[in-house]
Amino acid sequence: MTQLLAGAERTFDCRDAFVDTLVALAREDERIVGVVNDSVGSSKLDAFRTAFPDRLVNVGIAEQDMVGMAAGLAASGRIPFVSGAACFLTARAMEQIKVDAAYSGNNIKLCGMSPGVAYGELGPTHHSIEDVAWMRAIDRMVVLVPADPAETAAAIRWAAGYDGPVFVRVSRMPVPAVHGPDLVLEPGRATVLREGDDVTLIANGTVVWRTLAAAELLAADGISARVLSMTSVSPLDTDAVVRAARETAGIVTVEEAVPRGGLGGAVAETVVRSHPVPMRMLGIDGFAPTGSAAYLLDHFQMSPEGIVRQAREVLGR
Amino acid sequence: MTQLLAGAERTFDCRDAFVDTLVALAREDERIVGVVNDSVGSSKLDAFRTAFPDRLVNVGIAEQDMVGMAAGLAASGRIPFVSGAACFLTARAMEQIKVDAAYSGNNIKLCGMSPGVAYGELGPTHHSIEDVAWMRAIDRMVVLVPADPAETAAAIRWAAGYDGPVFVRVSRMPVPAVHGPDLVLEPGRATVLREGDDVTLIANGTVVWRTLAAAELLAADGISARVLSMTSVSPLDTDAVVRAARETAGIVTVEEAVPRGGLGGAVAETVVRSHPVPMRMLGIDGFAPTGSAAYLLDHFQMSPEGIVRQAREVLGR
Amino acid sequence: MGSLLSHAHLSLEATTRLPAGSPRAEVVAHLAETARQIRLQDLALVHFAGAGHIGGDFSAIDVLTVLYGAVLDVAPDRVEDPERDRFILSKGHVAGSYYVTLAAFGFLPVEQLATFLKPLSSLNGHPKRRSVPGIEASTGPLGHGLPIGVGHALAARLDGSERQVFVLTGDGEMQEGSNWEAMMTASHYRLDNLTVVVDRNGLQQGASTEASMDLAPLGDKARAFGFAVSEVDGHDHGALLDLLGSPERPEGRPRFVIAHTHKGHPISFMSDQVAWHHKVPDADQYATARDELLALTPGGPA
Amino acid sequence: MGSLLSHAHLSLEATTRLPAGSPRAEVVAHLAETARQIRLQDLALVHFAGAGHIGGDFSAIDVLTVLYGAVLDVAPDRVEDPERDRFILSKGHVAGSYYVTLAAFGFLPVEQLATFLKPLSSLNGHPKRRSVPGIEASTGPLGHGLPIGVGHALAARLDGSERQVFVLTGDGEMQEGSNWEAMMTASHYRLDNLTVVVDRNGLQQGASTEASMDLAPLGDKARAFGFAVSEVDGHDHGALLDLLGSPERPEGRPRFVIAHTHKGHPISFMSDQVAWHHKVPDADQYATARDELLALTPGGPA
Ligand SMILES: Cc1ncc(C[n+]2csc(CCOP(=O)(O)OP(=O)(O)O)c2C)c(N)n1
Ligand SMILES: Cc1ncc(C[n+]2csc(CCOP(=O)(O)OP(=O)(O)O)c2C)c(N)n1
Ligand SMILES: [Mg+2]
Ligand SMILES: [Mg+2]
Repeated sequence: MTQLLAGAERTFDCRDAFVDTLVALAREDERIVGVVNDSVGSSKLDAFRTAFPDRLVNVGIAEQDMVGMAAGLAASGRIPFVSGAACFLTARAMEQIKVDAAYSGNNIKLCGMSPGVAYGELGPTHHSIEDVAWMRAIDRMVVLVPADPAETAAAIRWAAGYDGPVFVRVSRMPVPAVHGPDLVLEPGRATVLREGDDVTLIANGTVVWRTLAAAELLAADGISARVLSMTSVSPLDTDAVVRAARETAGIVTVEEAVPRGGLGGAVAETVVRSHPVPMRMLGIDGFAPTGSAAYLLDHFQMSPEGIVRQAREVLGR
Repeated sequence: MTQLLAGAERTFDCRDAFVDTLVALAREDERIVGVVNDSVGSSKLDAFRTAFPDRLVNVGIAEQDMVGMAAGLAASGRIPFVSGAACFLTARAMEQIKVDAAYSGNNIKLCGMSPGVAYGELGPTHHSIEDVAWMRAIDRMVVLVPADPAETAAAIRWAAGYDGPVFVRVSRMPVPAVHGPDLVLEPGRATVLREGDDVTLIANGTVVWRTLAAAELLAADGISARVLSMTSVSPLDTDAVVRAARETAGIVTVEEAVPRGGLGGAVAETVVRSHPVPMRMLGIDGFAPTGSAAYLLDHFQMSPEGIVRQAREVLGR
Repeated sequence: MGSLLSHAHLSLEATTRLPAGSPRAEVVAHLAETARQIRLQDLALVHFAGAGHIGGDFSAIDVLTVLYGAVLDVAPDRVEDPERDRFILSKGHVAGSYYVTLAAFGFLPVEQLATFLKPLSSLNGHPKRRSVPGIEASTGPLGHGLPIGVGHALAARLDGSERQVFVLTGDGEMQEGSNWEAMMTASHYRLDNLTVVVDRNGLQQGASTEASMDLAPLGDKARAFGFAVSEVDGHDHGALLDLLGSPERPEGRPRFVIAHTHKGHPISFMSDQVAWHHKVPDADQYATARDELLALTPGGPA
Repeated sequence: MGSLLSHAHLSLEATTRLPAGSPRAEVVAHLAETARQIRLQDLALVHFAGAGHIGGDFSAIDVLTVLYGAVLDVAPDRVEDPERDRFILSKGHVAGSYYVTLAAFGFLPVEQLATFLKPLSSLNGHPKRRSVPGIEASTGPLGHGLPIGVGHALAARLDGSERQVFVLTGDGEMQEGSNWEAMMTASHYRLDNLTVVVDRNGLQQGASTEASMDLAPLGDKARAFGFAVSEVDGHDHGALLDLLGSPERPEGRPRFVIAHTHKGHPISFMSDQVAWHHKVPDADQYATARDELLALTPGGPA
């Protein structure tokens, strides 16, 4: 079992930061409404419902209707935060997301709950590993994958202030904090969590802390790894990627998603366009077997040791 | 307006090869059924319906039901060829494709009609530019993008004989033949349409002939371009890509789809894993303005001249 | 697809609504004549542009005309007014008739119609939200407009506003499950500010609705989903005006109006012919159809 | 999620169907006792594995037991027989009770239940097609099973076969539009070999169906979509047997059976409590629930 980040005793469920931030924003801005598919509990939106009973719209178990209705609400001046399990929200309402949200330019925030393999033993029907690649393929869709409570809060704050469609992943998987609390997020800007000049590890979401732990292991072996938290997959911080390609010998991406077309794909596409370097891409590379979320991250080589192996491979040492 | 390939006076609607092949296969194998969403005409399946009236199942305008039913038909021993406009088939039934087709290992053939910008002036709601990236993100899904009638027929023949989920694009956009008639398709194997050692152009679908025309222009300027038809995006012919990376100075991909996560992404991911070289990726890079299909391909720089520009950029000359 | 369409083919003149309180007979005559002009212009649009969905255009034009000509509380200078009524064309493939209707009532310059389907035009083959002032939603994929309309209706409720929402769907379109999700939601939230009009022409893309995927009994379905159902002749301007224009609302229930129509109405060789779903009239057919429209008693029913 | 579950927690014994022609009273008693054993085992499974959906398990177990114990023409040695009846568990979140039922009737070794949710087990939190012999479809996302069932029913029709298809859905699940698409298709194709059973426990994940998204009048909806509707006490083995086991089929119409149930039935503190949708009984609750099940008259109604 993967050890927690040195010094981090506490872990967090990012849904708490999500709902706290949303409630605070909704107090200031009455345009904000929640839209759910029978998912108040699984989105931890009880506090939102208590504070704003009329502004929490349950559409029942009906994801197409959920996103379509959100488009109508948005076009009539509301700011809907649509919140449902990432697997159903994305796969079931894909055309509404493409047409009613992105193409129509509606001001909709899609909050994909418990993405990746967060649902662990509930299996591949409940895993949402394709969502990042799927959403990234859609023009004008901002795709955010926060790593911890601070990034989650910052992503939600940023999304509320931005006029357009945003997809944000919000995980239930316990993670330690990798940032202090008052983070400001700028889509298109990665956060450098650790400087380094041998190799660059680019991660996002729940595996960022595992990547930091890998960098510590590498440091102990005399390898200096730069670590970026690439919260925003679209737009991507291409400058930070190109700098990494120029200044270090290779790049490893780490994500709780299919790397094909995901963060791994986004970084690879940038690298070949500007400064080709060797890469390795870690992620959930197929339908997962039965196992807990943590078990599956290890299974797919995203233990610190697994990440170290990829970094060594890319460096050839 | 883009000129036709030198020597090619005739153009073809690949739906004709699709239906001819399907009717011939269905005569031999009574397990084959067609499943449509009010799309007999737009799929050109009239001949199939005439030959096998009971084996053409119209589910009405209901894409989730279409793919779900196909799963039931497949699990009861039929081989359903599901045929509907690529935009609706993929975006509207995404979860059924993920769960009922791919995860369940059902023997379903998804025939995405008139993909890319084939619907031209009908606009981005009817364009299917994300489908390749979307389908490629799904584990176990074979993704085929034929270039001409021979590739279309070969893809359909191969799909009928393979036990598992396949997505095949079938375009209405007129294209010249780039192959002789008796092509055998092997997913995971690209076809070398032209040898060359300066630069490699990797294309698929309706833009392959444009890419060949670009190679002729380059040859006239003394640049030797290898041209691959990468019909199968998933699995990808990684050997051919690595050879291209080793033996030529760079790669340009050309596709009637979003390159993010599409053919461009697939090639980029392969290249950085094995032999990093500079790349350019052409495709439909966002929601298109109004215009005919041919207009839009030129608009997105996929005229032979546009492709030449990218090849020169990647070569730096 | 041809692109012969030019300014020479614009016959439409922009009109306005008759003032509130005008005698009903005058209003109905004005609507009928406007619908005739819209058909004439739409016919030219499809013929000269070489593309369009004339069958569904012609089955919907009377509903569109009555809504814009006498029912909707919206106007070209009020397209951003939060208190405007909302209209959503869910059967987006009849964009041609929609653009012509919007031009007829001054939402876009008539001259702009000449750009229909041309490169970089904002008059795409399916309506895009805000591509023309007054277009509330991007449609074309069927089964999107009703959920969006429910969202608008719920927004009005949240705002404590009396504004109304109208959605026009195809009948084949009602095979989409997304619509039944939205129907359930509309009645759950008791959205009596919502009116769904179904263009019940009995035909879809490839065949009749009965042969393709039977919808009957459509009224019973809507009633079981909590709607107040009524049926009307969808080409009768007076009947449409009385029904859609009535301020009465069944308490707590959204309305479901089954408008019985004919695809391609009233052209002799198009009416009820599924081939005219998206066939383009050739020169002879254009001339015949035009003559038939011109021969209609001005002001009489189309 | 705990993972204390081990072979020590397996109390189930595999049973078989009573021979055809057994007296009804005996069959009903056998079903009741089997359902009790399945509940006891499922309770242990959820408690010791530390996860599951016990509320929906317990509302569905009587239907599952009657189907596998007396209705479905399928058996462990015939799971590949093309002529077997098909059963699709559309409410896939009750995988636990499904695995236990399949084990009870010999489709998987009882010992395998001890792997429930464990790493690399084939007993995942939602059923996967063929992960256990007899599982016909991968479910979990709601609204998938009915379209799949319609496909199986149509395949039977194409094959000229008399085999039957049964689909069990949740009631909240009927909010999914995909189901209404499939309902329309089933009646359009007159699939009288299809029976849909709705587990009408009145609760979904977060609240009652009425409070979440009202389904009433559910029977009227199904009737308007062309189904022959009947209602039954979903915990009454005799009534379920008579209805589901009857070979009579309304000519040309698929059947829609509303099985009135209680989530968490018959446990005193679980029954009709939405919290038990996916709550896990702690040690005390486990003991109490177990005692309540043990105290049921063997062979009497659960
Ligand atoms: C989701 C989706 N599936 C398929 C289509 C293709 N299509 C365009 S129009 C049409 C027929 C529509 O029939 P109906 O709703 O009755 O419209 P009308 O008769 O009024 O033209 C179809 C199937 C579509 N636009 N969207
Ligand atoms: C498409 C989809 N949306 C949401 C969920 C999450 N979910 C799991 S169970 C459930 C409630 C189901 O209620 P019901 O169908 O009434 O089942 P039962 O009461 O029998 O457990 C929900 C919303 C899901 N599994 N699939
Ligand atoms: Mg119609
Ligand atoms: Mg229920």
